[in-house]
Amino acid sequence: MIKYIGKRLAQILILLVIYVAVVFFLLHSMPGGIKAILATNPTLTPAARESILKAFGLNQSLPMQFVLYLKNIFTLNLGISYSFYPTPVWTIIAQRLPRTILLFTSATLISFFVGFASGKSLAWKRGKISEYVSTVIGVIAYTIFTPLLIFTLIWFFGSFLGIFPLNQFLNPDLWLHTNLDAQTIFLYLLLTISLVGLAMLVSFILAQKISHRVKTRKIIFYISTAIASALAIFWWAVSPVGIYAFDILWHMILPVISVTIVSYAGTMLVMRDSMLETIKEDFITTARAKGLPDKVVRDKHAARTAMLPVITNFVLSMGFVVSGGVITESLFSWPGMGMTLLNSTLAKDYPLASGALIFTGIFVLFAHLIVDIVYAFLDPRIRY
Amino acid sequence: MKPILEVENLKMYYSTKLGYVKAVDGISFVLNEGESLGLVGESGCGKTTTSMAIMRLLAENAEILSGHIYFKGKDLLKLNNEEMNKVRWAGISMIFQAAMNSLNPVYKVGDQIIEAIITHEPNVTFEEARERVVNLYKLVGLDPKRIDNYPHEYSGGMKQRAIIAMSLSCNPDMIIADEPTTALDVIVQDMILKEMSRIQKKLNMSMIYISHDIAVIAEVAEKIGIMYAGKLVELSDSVTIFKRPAHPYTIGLMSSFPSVKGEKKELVTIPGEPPNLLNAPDSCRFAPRCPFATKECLEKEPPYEEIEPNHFIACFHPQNLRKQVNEYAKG
Amino acid sequence: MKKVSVLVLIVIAAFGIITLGAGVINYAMLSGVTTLNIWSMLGPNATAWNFYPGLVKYGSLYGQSDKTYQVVPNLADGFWTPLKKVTENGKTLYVTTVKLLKGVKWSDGTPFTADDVVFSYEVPFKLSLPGNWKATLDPSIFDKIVKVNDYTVKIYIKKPSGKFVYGILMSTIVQKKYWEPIYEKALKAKDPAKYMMSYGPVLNEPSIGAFTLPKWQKGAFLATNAVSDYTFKGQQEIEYANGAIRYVIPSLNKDDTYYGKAEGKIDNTFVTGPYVDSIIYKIYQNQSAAVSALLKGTIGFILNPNGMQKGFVAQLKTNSNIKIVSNPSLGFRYIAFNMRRYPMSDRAFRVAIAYLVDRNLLCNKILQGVAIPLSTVVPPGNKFWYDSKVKPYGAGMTTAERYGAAIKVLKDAGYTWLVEPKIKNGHLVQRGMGLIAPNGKMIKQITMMAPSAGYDPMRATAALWIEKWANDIGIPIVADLTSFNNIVNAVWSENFNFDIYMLGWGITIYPDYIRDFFYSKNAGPGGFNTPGYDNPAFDKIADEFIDQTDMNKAREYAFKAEEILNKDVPYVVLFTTPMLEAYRTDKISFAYTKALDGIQSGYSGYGETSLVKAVQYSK
Amino acid sequence: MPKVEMANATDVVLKVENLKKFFPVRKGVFSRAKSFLHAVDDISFEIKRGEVLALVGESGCGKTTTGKTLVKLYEPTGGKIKFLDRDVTDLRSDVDKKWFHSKSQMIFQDPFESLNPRKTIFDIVSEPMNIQNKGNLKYREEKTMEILKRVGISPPNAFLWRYPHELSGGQRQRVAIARALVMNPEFVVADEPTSMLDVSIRTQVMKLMMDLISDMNMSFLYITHDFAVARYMSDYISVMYLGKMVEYGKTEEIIQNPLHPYTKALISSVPVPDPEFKRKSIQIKGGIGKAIDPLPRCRFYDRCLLAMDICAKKEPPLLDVGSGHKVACFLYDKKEK
Amino acid sequence: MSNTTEEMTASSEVFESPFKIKLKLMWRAFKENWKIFSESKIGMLGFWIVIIFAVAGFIVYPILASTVWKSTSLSSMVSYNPVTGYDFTIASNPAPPSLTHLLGTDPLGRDILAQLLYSTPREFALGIIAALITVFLGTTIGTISAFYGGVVDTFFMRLADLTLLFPFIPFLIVISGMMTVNLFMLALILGVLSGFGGITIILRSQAMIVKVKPFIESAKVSGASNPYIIVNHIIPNIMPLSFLYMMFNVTGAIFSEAVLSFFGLLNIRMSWGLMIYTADTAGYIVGTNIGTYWWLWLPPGAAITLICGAFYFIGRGLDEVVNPRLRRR
Repeated sequence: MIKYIGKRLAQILILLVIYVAVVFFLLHSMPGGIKAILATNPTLTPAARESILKAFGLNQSLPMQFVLYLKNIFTLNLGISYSFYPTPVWTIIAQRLPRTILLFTSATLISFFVGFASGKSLAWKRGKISEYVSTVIGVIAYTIFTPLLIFTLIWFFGSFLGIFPLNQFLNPDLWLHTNLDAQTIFLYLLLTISLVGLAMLVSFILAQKISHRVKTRKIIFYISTAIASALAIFWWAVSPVGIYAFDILWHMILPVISVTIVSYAGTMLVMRDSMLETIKEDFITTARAKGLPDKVVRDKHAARTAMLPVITNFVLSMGFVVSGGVITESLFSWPGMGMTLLNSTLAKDYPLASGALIFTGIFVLFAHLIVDIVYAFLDPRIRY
Repeated sequence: MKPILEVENLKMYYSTKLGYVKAVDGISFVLNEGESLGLVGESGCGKTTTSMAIMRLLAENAEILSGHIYFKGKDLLKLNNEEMNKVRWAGISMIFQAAMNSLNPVYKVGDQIIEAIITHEPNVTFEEARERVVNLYKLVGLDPKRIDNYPHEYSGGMKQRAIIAMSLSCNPDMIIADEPTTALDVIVQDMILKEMSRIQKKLNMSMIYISHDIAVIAEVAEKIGIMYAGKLVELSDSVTIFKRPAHPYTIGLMSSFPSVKGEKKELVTIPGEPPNLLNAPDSCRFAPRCPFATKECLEKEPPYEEIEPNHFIACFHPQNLRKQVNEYAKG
Repeated sequence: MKKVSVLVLIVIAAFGIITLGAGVINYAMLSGVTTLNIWSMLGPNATAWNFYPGLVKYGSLYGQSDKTYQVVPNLADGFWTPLKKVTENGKTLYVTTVKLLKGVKWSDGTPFTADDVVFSYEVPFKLSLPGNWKATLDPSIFDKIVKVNDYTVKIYIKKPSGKFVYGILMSTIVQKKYWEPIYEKALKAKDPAKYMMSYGPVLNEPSIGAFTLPKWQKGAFLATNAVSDYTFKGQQEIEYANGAIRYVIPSLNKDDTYYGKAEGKIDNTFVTGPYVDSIIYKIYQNQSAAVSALLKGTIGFILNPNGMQKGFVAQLKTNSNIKIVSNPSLGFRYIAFNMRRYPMSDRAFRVAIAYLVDRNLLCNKILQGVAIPLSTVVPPGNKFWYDSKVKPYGAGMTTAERYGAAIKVLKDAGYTWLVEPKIKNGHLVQRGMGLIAPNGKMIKQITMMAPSAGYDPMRATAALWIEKWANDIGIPIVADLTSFNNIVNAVWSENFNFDIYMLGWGITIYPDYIRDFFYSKNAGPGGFNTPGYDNPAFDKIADEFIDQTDMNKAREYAFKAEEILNKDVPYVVLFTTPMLEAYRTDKISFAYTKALDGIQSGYSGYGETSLVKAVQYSK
Repeated sequence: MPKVEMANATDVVLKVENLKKFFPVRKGVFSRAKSFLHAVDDISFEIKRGEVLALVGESGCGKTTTGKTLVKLYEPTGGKIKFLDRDVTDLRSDVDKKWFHSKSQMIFQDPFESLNPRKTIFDIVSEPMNIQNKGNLKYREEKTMEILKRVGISPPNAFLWRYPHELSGGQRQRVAIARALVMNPEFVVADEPTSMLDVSIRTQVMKLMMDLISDMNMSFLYITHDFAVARYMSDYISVMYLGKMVEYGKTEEIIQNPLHPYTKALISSVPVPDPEFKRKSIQIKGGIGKAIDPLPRCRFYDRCLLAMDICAKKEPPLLDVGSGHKVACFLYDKKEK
Repeated sequence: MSNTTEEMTASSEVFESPFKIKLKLMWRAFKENWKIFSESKIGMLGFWIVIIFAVAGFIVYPILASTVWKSTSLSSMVSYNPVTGYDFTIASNPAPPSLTHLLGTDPLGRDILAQLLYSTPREFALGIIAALITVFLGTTIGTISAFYGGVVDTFFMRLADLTLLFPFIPFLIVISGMMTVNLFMLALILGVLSGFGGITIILRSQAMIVKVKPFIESAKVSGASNPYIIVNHIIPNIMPLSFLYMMFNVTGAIFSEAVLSFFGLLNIRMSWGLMIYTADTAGYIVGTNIGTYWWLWLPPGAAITLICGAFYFIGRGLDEVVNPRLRRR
């Protein structure tokens, strides 16, 4: 397994270099750029413009810029943002990446499980009118024009019902009274989620070791998960900064719902297909013949096996989800990577735009790696 | 001898857009305790469908039109799904055609067997179940160390053995073996068949073998049923079937089979191909290929009758067959 | 899950109560602040967003008066002494003496002295900070600043220029005490300028304004705090109908009147606050979000340098607590001709186009009033500099009459057509085709680059209409709706690869841009004179204008320049946009709302935060 | 029949000398293969005109690889193939290739997979002529109909424009045979052509092939795992085990008097359709493995109950034990014994 | 299976020109596939939506533009142009639906229905050009990778991995921010980018399956060259799958266009995304405006969703034709 992860890491590193090269050269082969912004600003004299050009090092040759850039990427030195001059790009990305990770980890996990569960029951109840209806709804959710969906959600939940915050990622009136940096909370939230995840993993492995009864395993797993979650919630609840975390999570609900709606259908449809194929497999007939209850056949045998291609597809859809993220982030005023990317593009901020794009890519790459590892765990046929 | 399974006039059709596919069309047979029955026929003749009907594992579009399947006196077709689940594996277990795919690739083989045991006998602890699996592995000639391996780590023959072990795991009264050795090489096939015969004798189980290969059936079954196009055309003990076949199809089948033993005989071919079962007519289904068919055969359905004790046949002209057969075989 | 959400609900509700404290007003911003560092803020990060909360802390020697935009002393005590020519080390310099107000205090209690002024001028000048710094303390004009005593400085310049008034004398002043140690460290750094500009986040910097800026939650909000002992608190600014402005500063016992005598009718009286404890600048990333928040009452006012679109106004009008304010914005959209090419080099051709542009139809009908017709480079709202004598081509004409006028101009100049356009009974009955130049050559396709609808629907629409009007009388103009970048690249390229283009400028009160845009020396690659306009008469007047430090004289030259431009038509100015702004009357009240470029404009001190009042709940 | 034809009938059509085919076992993307699967390891035989040689063995013994190598689907790793007295081990020129491919053909096991589902029967059967640019369209149509009729697809014009999925298994295999024979090949490899067919159809196809072989005077390499089928189809049988030929001889001789322990085991494990017949079963150990970098010893050593010390030290040579019956086993090697 | 009893038109006259027979066969194959396809409710739903849009865009629009809307056109000499079309009779814009403007007008006084229909053929062109490029590239590269394997395969598969990583919309955003992207450019970029991506992997794996089929070996035994096999055997067998993915790509292309237009990043005069952009930037999709000015965003929004969904539905329907495993018995 470790060898496999190592191999994947090496592959990812190579991909990363190519990716960076593609991004860099594409960006730099485009016309326009900082010169255009400066030229149209009448408050600057030509001399002032000239000095800025020099300050940005835009007069160097492109290959030289790339070699430097590549070297710098691995030292997390992504250059200096034009629009946040002289803030380094990495500082901006480091600030915004956790927000995106938090939003997307939650949204993708939720949409995966929703899609998985609904795809499962769709396939199991094949031929019913409900299948037709949910497929159509799923496809509409999949193809709906995301901005419109978000507008409607904001209007309905935010303005009409008024139960969710309209946008932003925190409530300034609340945060006014603290010197806390939102960044810290984001990082702690991510840490909490990782810890709970780790606890779940450990309890899962422990459960496998301790008992052989599925029921007992489940109980051990659920109880320890519940304890871990309760501990986490308790810690946040008693901690003085708990309310700030809840504030952020509260603001996250609508964006997460949006991303979930647009991305669950993909998983659902693939799961349905995969499940339909799996149901035809002989081992399902065997499982039925063994006299296993319907639910066990569905969940333990069919769904568990049908899940594998769904996970593969899930990786492929990662780019799609991130794309949906740009829209979601910019419409919900969620200052993460997607919004940074859009705004920096509109501001013609080369270093920041390319940096954001590269880190979006790296994010996808690592998600890819994680899913690969999970896959290797789930499919015993893969033993590298 | 007590009958363990009685199939009475079982009719099972698949409904399609174009009409009914008469997959199993009125078959009846009785299987006694400790007896082994072989069902022989070509692909699509309904032998697998029959076994699936017994297990009540039919496709969505399958309809059982009539008939009864009595297992130990209970009509399986009248049970609800939960009751049926209790019969499955504990009463009747099954060895599937494609052993390669009959095991779930994501679970350990041993666990899949244990799962069956624990489902049917909730009082058995995991350790006890595992102990039983070890014994079963020994019984079928597998190394018990293999219990914790995944299916893909087994070879074809080992998987087949594991499936046999699994089929025995709940001490069933009856096992249906559907083409248990088709995908295997001859040597392995030989070993498995011997193993199954031995176990069947040892545990005194009832067994239904299903195969297209009459030679395989000849090795293991005491009673043989010949199926053709959804019908059981001939049923008797194996010696009778081989020595005194009465149905023209059985006769054709016998003489078209090459053998490594005895003298090299000229092979006899049955002309034509099996019919399409979609909206099949109610006449003798073999009539179009039968060299002895008369007008009657093409119009009416021959009755399924006992022409001599324990020898059932569905043909209008079984009496004068022998002579004609001899003539036919000569030239 | 349920329990969690209930818990969160309680938490939020609890904070709802806390915020009901008095004296806090909320502004919405549509983009995050990128820096609070003044060196960077007036350098490469000169964005309106940075200015809104960022500039509240600083002062300058002179400023512009509210509403009339006249130059008035700010931290200076009275006007500067007239420029005197002196020779120093063989250099001819001009020197002026500026007296400073005594008794002004920074928010940390430190008195304001000449040291602060000298420091604030020297740092950007010595480090050659880019952007506004360089434009303000233009090295070709500014020479040095010398402290005479604690409350007097002398400023030396290389030559008289309008920039002396509108630049040097208005340069930003920071506290020396706070910045000096940082500056010293910067001087030791590899790149002192960069060190200075990247120092931050600068939250505890003492303020000489009405507010300090102690809180910045990146991407979410900023909060300013009122300075309790603000020196100018209670200052009265009284504007008389005769143009005089009187400032009464009780804390300093000062009472000065400029531009006339304090007599007759009083137009306005403003009493400086601050009247609020704090202003929170909440960041919303898009206008819809901010408008929703305004509707909900989470914010009182939306800061947006582009103003609001009509649809939002329609939405906001549904709420009786919201007031909509419309002001003309300071800027214009225009088409420019590449006068290096024929036929754009022909005045008659340009005039014909100028006749064709029916601003009234375009703005009031087609653009539905989201644009305000404008035909001069100095908008009428800029009262001091606007030349009312300049009359646009075809004023008051109908479309058909405009066609007629344009055809006549072309005919008079010797143009002919293959198919001549005809007008009958006020209608175009025959479209023109095949325009032929006086030299007998057919005019080939003329491309007019304009921003695509994606970038600016208004300009895209205007471009398509101009294309249509021109085509109707046979001028083969094709509108090329393209990306902003493409236009910029073509226009500022080495070979001036364009025929006509359409863009917009944001402009300043002091119209030195007239010279920048049309001065013949600026016609080179990358220069501001994009049309390649070359008129020695204009150059001369422009030079005269820019060298004037007496603004009344400068105005005369400016008017002359405006008239020449109107005659030569290097630009056809199309329209400007109204600044539509909205605020909640139940949360906030402004001292005045009629202002060029809107309430929030830089010319009225960013919503004049020291005059803004919070409307208290009677709850 | 004219005399000349008779003389030709004893010609050697195909002569294989020390044929080897190894497959590299992949060890990663960058590293070169270090191990080889010895699918076919040093086998020699010849087939005369009109003769059928059956290659018999369990799956994985290399019989299919041998067949595919002979029709040049694989390039041999070593050895020589002589076809009609020409060395065809390496076919360089296009002319040679064309000549070889028009004279040799192969029939595949699975009639459902060996016909392109997107082509009509005409396309499929006439494809060899198409590839070889033989005749005009009319000639091809006539030839196609003729061969279809010959393989028992009648009336041929009713089938010409059908797709494979519209045909039954038996008909498909007939089409596959027709396609193989449409160019009148001299040598055909048939890879278990009847194993996927139902019993009654299987006999029909076997008979058809036997008829065609004698009619067209072709040489056949018949690959099968079933001794019973081999007995009916072939003149000679060659038994393969893990890439090696372990026994070779006249068909009846092998069936009646198998010598190699492996052959014995194989024959004895074939089920006999006679419930009263009790086979004496010969046991062997374990299951078939893979010949990856095999040690120089008898490949059957691990499973053989009669193994001797010498078997672990040397590879037994294929020796003639009289009247053309060859066996590779030290039990029959008088010298070693 | 064996007794396909339908009469064969070709059977009686064998020497009919093979070309004609091929055509008939294609027609028959089409009819059969259509039969299967038409059994898929979802596929038919998509098909009819596409047909309705196509009719509206290609037939109804030119007719209306040169007749009904012409009267509201600027000058009576040219047919209606939904980019400049402005109705002077309307007092204030955006105007709600009325008889003259069935879907109302936009903030610039232009007919929404006209804009909607005007954009339709362009959206189709974009989707189909992008999809064709994708499928062409995917098929070619997939086949070549599968067939030749080795370095070529490794290279293209790594490239495909890379393309998959590409967060598409962000990448397009950055590209369109940096250069002028018009509809054709966008089609080209989308086509090329996705042509190297997932579809290549899928088509390659399909080609791999086909490559090892005995009929390929059968052709080789007859002396077929590699190009012959690729063209005659592999491509025809992966074509249906390509066609299926083409449908999904149309969806992707139209959606991407809409998103980029929505952010105002594309250089085009009119599109559905731009219509929403216009409404959004003018402030008509905020608060209760959503309900009040529904005609500004609902028609283009619904059109995007419907067309994207329709092509997706067609893809799903085709899936049942192409993948018999999904077929209902």
